[in-house]
Amino acid sequence: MEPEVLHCSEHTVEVVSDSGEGAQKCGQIFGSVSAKMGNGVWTVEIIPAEIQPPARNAAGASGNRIRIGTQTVTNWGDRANVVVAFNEQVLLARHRLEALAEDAVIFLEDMWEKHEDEKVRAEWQAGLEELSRARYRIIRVPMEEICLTVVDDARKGKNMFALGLLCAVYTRDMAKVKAQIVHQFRSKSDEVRERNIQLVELGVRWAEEHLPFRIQVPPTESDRPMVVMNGNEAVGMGAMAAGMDYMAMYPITPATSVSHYLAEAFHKAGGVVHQAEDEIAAVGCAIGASFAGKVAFTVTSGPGLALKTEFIGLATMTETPLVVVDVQRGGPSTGLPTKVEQADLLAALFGQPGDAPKVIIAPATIEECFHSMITARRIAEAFRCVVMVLTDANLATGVQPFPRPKLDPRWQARQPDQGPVPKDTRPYEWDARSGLSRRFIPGQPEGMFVATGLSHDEASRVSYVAATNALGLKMRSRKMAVLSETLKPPEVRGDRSGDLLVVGWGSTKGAIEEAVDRARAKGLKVSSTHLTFLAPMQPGLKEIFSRFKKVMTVEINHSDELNDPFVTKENRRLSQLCWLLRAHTLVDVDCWSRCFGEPLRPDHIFGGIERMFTKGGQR
Amino acid sequence: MEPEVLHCSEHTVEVVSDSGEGAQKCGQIFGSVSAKMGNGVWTVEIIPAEIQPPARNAAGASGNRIRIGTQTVTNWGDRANVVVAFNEQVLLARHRLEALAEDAVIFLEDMWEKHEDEKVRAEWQAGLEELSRARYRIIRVPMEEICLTVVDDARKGKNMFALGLLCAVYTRDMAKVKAQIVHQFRSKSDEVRERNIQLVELGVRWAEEHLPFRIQVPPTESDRPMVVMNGNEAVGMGAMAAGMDYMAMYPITPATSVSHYLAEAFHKAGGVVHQAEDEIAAVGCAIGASFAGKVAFTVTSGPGLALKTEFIGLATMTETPLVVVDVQRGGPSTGLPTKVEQADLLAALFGQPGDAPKVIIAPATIEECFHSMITARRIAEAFRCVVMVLTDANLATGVQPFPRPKLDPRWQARQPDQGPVPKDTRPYEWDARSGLSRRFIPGQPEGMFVATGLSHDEASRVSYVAATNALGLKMRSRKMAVLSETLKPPEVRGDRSGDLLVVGWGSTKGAIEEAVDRARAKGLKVSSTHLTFLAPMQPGLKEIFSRFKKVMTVEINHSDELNDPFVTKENRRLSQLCWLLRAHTLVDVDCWSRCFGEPLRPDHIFGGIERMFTKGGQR
Amino acid sequence: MSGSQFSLLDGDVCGDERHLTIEDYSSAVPRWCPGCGDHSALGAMQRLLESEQLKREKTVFCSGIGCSSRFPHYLKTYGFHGLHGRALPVATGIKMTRPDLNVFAIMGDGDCCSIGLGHWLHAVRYNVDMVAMLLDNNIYGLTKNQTSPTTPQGHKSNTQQQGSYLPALNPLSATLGITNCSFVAQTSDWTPAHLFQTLKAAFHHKGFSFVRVLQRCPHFTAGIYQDAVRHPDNVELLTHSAGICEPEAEGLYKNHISHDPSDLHEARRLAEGGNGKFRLGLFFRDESRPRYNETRALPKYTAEEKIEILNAELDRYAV
Amino acid sequence: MSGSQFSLLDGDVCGDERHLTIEDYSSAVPRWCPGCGDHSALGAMQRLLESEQLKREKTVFCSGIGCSSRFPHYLKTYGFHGLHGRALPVATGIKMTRPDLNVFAIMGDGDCCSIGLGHWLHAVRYNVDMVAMLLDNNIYGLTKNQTSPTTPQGHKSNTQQQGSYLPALNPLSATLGITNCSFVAQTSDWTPAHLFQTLKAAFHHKGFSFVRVLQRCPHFTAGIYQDAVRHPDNVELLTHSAGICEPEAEGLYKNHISHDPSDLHEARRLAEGGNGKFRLGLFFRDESRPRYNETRALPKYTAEEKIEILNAELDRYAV
Ligand SMILES: Cc1ncc(C[n+]2csc(CCOP(=O)(O)OP(=O)(O)O)c2C)c(N)n1
Ligand SMILES: Cc1ncc(C[n+]2csc(CCOP(=O)(O)OP(=O)(O)O)c2C)c(N)n1
Ligand code: SF4
Ligand code: SF4
Ligand SMILES: [Mg+2]
Ligand SMILES: [Mg+2]
Repeated sequence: MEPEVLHCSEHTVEVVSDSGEGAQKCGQIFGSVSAKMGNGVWTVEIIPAEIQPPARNAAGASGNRIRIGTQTVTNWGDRANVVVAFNEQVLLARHRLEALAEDAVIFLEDMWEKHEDEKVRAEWQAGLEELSRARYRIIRVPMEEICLTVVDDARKGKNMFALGLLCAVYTRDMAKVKAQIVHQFRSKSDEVRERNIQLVELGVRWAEEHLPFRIQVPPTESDRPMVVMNGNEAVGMGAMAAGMDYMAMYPITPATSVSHYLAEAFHKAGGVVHQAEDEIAAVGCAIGASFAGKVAFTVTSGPGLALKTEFIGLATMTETPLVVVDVQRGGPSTGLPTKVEQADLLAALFGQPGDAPKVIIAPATIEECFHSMITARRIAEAFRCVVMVLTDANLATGVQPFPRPKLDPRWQARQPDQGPVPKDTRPYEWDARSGLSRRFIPGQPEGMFVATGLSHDEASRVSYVAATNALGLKMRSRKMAVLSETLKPPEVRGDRSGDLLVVGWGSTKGAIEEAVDRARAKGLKVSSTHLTFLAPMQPGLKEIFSRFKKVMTVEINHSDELNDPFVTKENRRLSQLCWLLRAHTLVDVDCWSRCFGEPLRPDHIFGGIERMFTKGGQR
Repeated sequence: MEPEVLHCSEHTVEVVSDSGEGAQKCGQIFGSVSAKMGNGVWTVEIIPAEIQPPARNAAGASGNRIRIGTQTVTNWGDRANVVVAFNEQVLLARHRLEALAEDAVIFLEDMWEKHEDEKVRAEWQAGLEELSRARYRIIRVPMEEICLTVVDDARKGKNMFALGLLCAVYTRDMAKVKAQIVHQFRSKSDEVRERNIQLVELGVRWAEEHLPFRIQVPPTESDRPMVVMNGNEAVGMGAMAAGMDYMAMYPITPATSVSHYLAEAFHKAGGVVHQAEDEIAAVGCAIGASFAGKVAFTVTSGPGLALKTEFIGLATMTETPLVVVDVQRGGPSTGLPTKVEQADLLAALFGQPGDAPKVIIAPATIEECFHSMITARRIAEAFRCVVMVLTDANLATGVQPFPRPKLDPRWQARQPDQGPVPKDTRPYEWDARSGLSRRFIPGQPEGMFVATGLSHDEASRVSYVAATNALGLKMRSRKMAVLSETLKPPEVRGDRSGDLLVVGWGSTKGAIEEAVDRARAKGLKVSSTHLTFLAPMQPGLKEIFSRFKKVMTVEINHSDELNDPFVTKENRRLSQLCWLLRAHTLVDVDCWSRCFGEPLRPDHIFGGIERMFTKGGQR
Repeated sequence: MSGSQFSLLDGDVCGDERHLTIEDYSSAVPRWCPGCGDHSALGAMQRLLESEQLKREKTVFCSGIGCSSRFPHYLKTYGFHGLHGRALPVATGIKMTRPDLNVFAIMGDGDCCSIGLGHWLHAVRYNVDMVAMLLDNNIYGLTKNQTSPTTPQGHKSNTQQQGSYLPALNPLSATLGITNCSFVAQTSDWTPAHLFQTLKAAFHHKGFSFVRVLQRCPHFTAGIYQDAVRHPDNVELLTHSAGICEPEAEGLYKNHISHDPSDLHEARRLAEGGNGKFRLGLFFRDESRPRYNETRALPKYTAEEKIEILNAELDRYAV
Repeated sequence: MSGSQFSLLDGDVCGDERHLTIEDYSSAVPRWCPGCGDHSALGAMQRLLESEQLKREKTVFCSGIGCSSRFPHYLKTYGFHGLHGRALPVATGIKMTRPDLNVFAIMGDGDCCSIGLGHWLHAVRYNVDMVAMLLDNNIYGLTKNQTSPTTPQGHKSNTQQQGSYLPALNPLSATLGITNCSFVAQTSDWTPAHLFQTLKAAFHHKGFSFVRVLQRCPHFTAGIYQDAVRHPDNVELLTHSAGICEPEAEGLYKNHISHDPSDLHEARRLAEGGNGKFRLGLFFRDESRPRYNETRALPKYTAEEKIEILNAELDRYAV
């Protein structure tokens, strides 16, 4: 009998296992193959809390969510439609997080039912009981049993079996699957590669023999060349495309993999990843390198950003170009190291004691992670300032295809000028209007000067003269005004006026837009806009806001709820962009935020939008 | 002939010399004696840029400004009425800063006119030429010559001569003067003390023989006991009055003298100043001490605050009580170490990556420096949170009399509870409404728990569960709402409604109020209000603001000027409190700020107020 | 470190009275990889707590961030799991204000020797009475395989993929280079009895006791200590009547070096190694060094006494 | 450190061609107190620049914050007067990316040994080719008289008014305790010729050269080095053909110790002192240690070559 074929424009798949069982690899290959077939793809890692959590533990659920579509996929979606789970505990974790669609199809390893350990059997029983209250379609799969026909330790094989199963369900191109396996395991032996392919085939076979359905998410034909990577790789690649070749860092989750990537890539392309003794030294080395002629950069996350606070102020004061990438994670303090949050915006903007104007950019997609590095380098150099690039854990580990960038030699930093400095120019010869000045680089004859974090005059001489201090402050601030004049107002998606405008920044763009589209489909007059520059702000915001009855931000950071005890409209602590926009536009911008250590789901945002309408919002 | 007596309700005196010539000591004694006689007094140090600047150099001007009055004096005033200068160069420094009244009386050492060094003679000539363009009354005094009759090195004697001169001019109580000299030089020999008194007498005699005028600033009789000290001493004393006995710090101007004071005072009163290896260790030790049962504190300034960023986030997350005193100085970066600025407000509030709610208090007077430490300790302990106390270089080194505090044993922290923790209570057993919880202290049986900066549940177990993370964020934030409910709206000085409300914070209070009083005297409808709590904000601001046509802040930090190139109403970077108030109240608050490395002068503020009226402000 | 003679604070009457077992000192189930050397260190520490019958409420474990820094969570005592590299300042603040507490600091090699190096060597100098244990797996574990200062030259990691560029830092030599250093020992996770005896000596030492534990990380640096684990010949044991005496290790390891731990120069020479052998034992001890916490102990006044003193202080400033 | 053999970057044709005098290397008038030892160190440094005829535009002085850190302002070279304690990271970043530059780092004792200790000892380990000079006046000068780690025990300051609690840190021992250390010398401000020769040896050493200068601060620690200044007997000079040979000092100071600077253990022993004498000279030198900046030098590609490489890289990620 021919299996039934379900046609869908998009579908969301999860693979979850104990840590170490390789579900992530399975998900990655499935995602890459889908991208290569021409599907839109968005991949998010499901990361356990510990390096080696105990087996069969909800807190240890490890894996991947892969959302594929006919068109571009811009976010991780709402709930998973298909799940492969290696035990019922990790499945329960996802269930309890409401990560699964009501009618999800679940492929569940069932070896636990007859496990020798009584406790395990009891857990299985209780687990299935809990799950039975939902309306999932659970399909039991004897993965262990089948894998053991090929490998000794099924923990090392199930992931490939699962991959085969999924590839059969979604009728993936098996040649591409095999090619991808060969690529992924390129550093392993032939034997390993062959065994993995064998396991995949077992998965395919089992599906063919047992499953009465297939799912079709047809790809879009396109001859635009695409690349697929995660946000940290895109940051690294963007830096190289911008000609940056000195990166100093100290390991910190979820930023570290930028350095892993670059340690490899720089080896080929020329460049150094300097793992310094701490974050302070890392940013100090980057500033030294920039002073010596580079535009150097450093990559970090919350706690590391905190440590760089003082040096960032020095870079601002000495007008040394510097790019700081902050891959935001859950905070405050050590917080949730592997999870996403967007709560470093105000620290990035205001962290430095004293007035330290700087530029803040937030890429919204993995493609923008790439391009933002090129923009950041250029601004840092032209404006002799610090540019902060705020990404987050969602972008860092998410994988998405995007049009292959056409590399342009003009993106690259030029070799530092080593010709003599024109007579009688000074190292901070601020243009009286723009505050811009020429950068002197060691090696340039006649350019000798001493950079200093003390108040200084145009010749970089330490000066405690009142007017000199005021002039320096003014000139450093002025550069931001100049930059802001070159920016364009953000685009409004949807009608240019209406009842509600949703404003976002960073990685939430796709989810917000999907939610807004849904709301519009339901007849709500909602539009959205997404900010790329957070400092200086893009122009026109107040005017745009004025066309809507209400404005709200959607963010992944904390805000108080108005109906909570003691919280009043007056003392309510608001989300970070919301706060900035209120000061900037004087519009009564509201916010809807969630700080659940995971990307936002379109359906949750949709709920937030609806509430704004039904309750008249929280104005 | 009897000298003419000028009667004044207040007068401003400056003593300026090369660094090392002791003008500061002269000014301090003059100020203290005046305070002890019952005058209102405000003293500000004039600090040179270097430890040992070259002699006769404008950048090296060192000394004191002392403003005395019949009533309480709340700020350093506008321009000096009487000046004693040890050479024309330091006088020129003050002249060029427009620090001297048009008709100032200047006592100037004139040995330079006939100096053996030709260069010096030429400088003198040029200097007097420059000064002659003003309308000062310059009285030449052969200080060196006279002092040499008593001491070998006149550089070590002129200051006492100058003191005598001033005491004669202002008819100070000579018994009090002598007593004060004995006190100041208590660690020196009898001989030194006697010689100093002799020099003072020479100064008095010279004045009696040469000056046809005296200045009377009558004191107010009062039997309220008063004390007189600077803001850093007041912080130290307040901390002791609050029962805090562990202070960890790292030296940094202008905060260091708190530790100098406490190193001495704790030796008597019991307590430890721990000079740690750096600012990070200092705050870490303070947090350790607080965890162990104290409410410990640390004292720092801009660059040090930057380094403490990460640990402050940890204290917030672990809900460890901590008081951080930030004595603000000129920034950004190393900036102007000895000079005043109010530009750490946003860094204090938003410095931490992630959401780290905390309390910020800004004392406005030296008396408030004392009391704010008592408040800070209490809040930090009751709310298990970080309290930042923002003072500045002006308060730190300024000297002012204030009513002697009546020490209260209830101000003192109690010995940490060492009784057993009640059964089944948990270390973060947040009250669901208020977010408050009971603090467990090592030594308490049954209280064993592990504090952690990771997301944690009520038992302080590390938890990556979405809802737990959200709960922690909510509870830590809630405490601020609770605290805000206990605060009172700020008082409005002047009419409760009008054309303009001036809002300030911190050390500028006296100057703002004096400026506003002047404006009101000229018929302008201006009132002022001063904020003590910056986070959470005091209630009622929006309502208060609504009663005025315009609202502006007056601050010592940078703001762009609207008529500057490229600066628009949209991209203008505003003063720090201004920014906060706009977001908080949505009122179009404007700002007038000056960042000249010195306290604000009432006449400058008055100018800012006037401009707001004449130009219709910058709305 | 022996904290029992201090009793600054009252009210500890209802602490642990009965004999406490290892279980009493155990908290959550450790979440380290199977075979991780941290398990063994935890076991030895629990044995120490049990054998010394330390009051749980009077004992505090401080740590930074890293696999190793999870340590406090697995003990039923007070704990402070703070910031990466900053266990020691917190521990110092605790001990300075609460000399009655037993204070331990647990650090990883990135934690202690990279980001925390400044605090570490200053703590050696302060010589505040506590036990500091370095769990040295020669790698960044928690963040997944980056080079640490103690990573052997040439060893590949995610950040130094061509192999570590520099020879490994020697934490013993570094410690011994600091004036006022008072206790330096080295032991390993695979010699649990020796590890226990070392911790015991460290605990009883008055001053800052620095113990480096050679710790296996099967996940990222499997094999680094294999030579020593497999071939007892590659181990040299420092023995001395004033040192750490532990018969099991003495039986297993035939290479003994008799070393008087009061000899600093010899300690430095031995710490240097040089023949590729791992040396375990007590390198240096000197109880005569000044202890910062003691010179700086807090006197105890009642609120009323304080007010009297403060009033005298205010008099000095009276108008 | 000898930077001349590197020439990464082009375009330096119009640098200093003529013979440069001390004046050519001098900038603003120093603002240190009269009698401050920093004047002497500056003089010796200017002599070095002159004698080596270093190109001014190819020379960078980095410093932290302190009296001593004003140093770069008084030299007509490039300079970076950065943050307190953080001269070395900046210097490291400069040298790593610009091996053609001559890099110097100037630090005070608070700067280097207190807040900067971590960077200092890591820099010793990295062994990046530069000269690091510690101007050690045993006190915080700029902030007016607080205890530093090198303050002698018992010496009173504003923060430790009963006298410093701990024995002084020995910067030589600390440096010598760090694996990969390659050059350690001590000299003094009152022996300008010896100071000059020491800087010269440091400059010619390939690797990280650590020079501690005993520096007088008449303002706050007058007298600390008086014994050595007044009584040459209290000085011991390390002499050796491979060491620092300076006849003036050798004539003045009669106590010579012949010390082979390749002997690390002896260097440590000598660094310890112990007889109250001040030892000047070269303690240790080893040019064979790996230099991080060299193992990590940047290759040079044109923008077009880079794009080619990057396109190949993108291919790996192509869909
Ligand atoms: C300020 C800061 N920087 C970086 C990190 C990320 N981080 C956590 S643990 C760690 C290093 C772990 O290595 P190690 O200290 O050797 O401990 P191990 O995991 O090997 O026991 C790092 C870099 C952090 N949490 N905080
Ligand atoms: C982060 C930071 N902390 C503290 C300071 C204040 N500060 C400036 S110089 C200095 C110490 C000066 O002593 P030292 O390093 O020995 O140099 P010296 O003045 O004696 O030459 C301190 C603590 C600072 N500028 N920045
Ligand atoms: S990664 Fe290494 S150090 Fe961390 S728990 Fe696993 S074995 Fe232990
Ligand atoms: S205070 Fe000391 S170190 Fe500073 S300039 Fe004066 S003498 Fe030199
Ligand atoms: Mg480690
Ligand atoms: Mg010093």
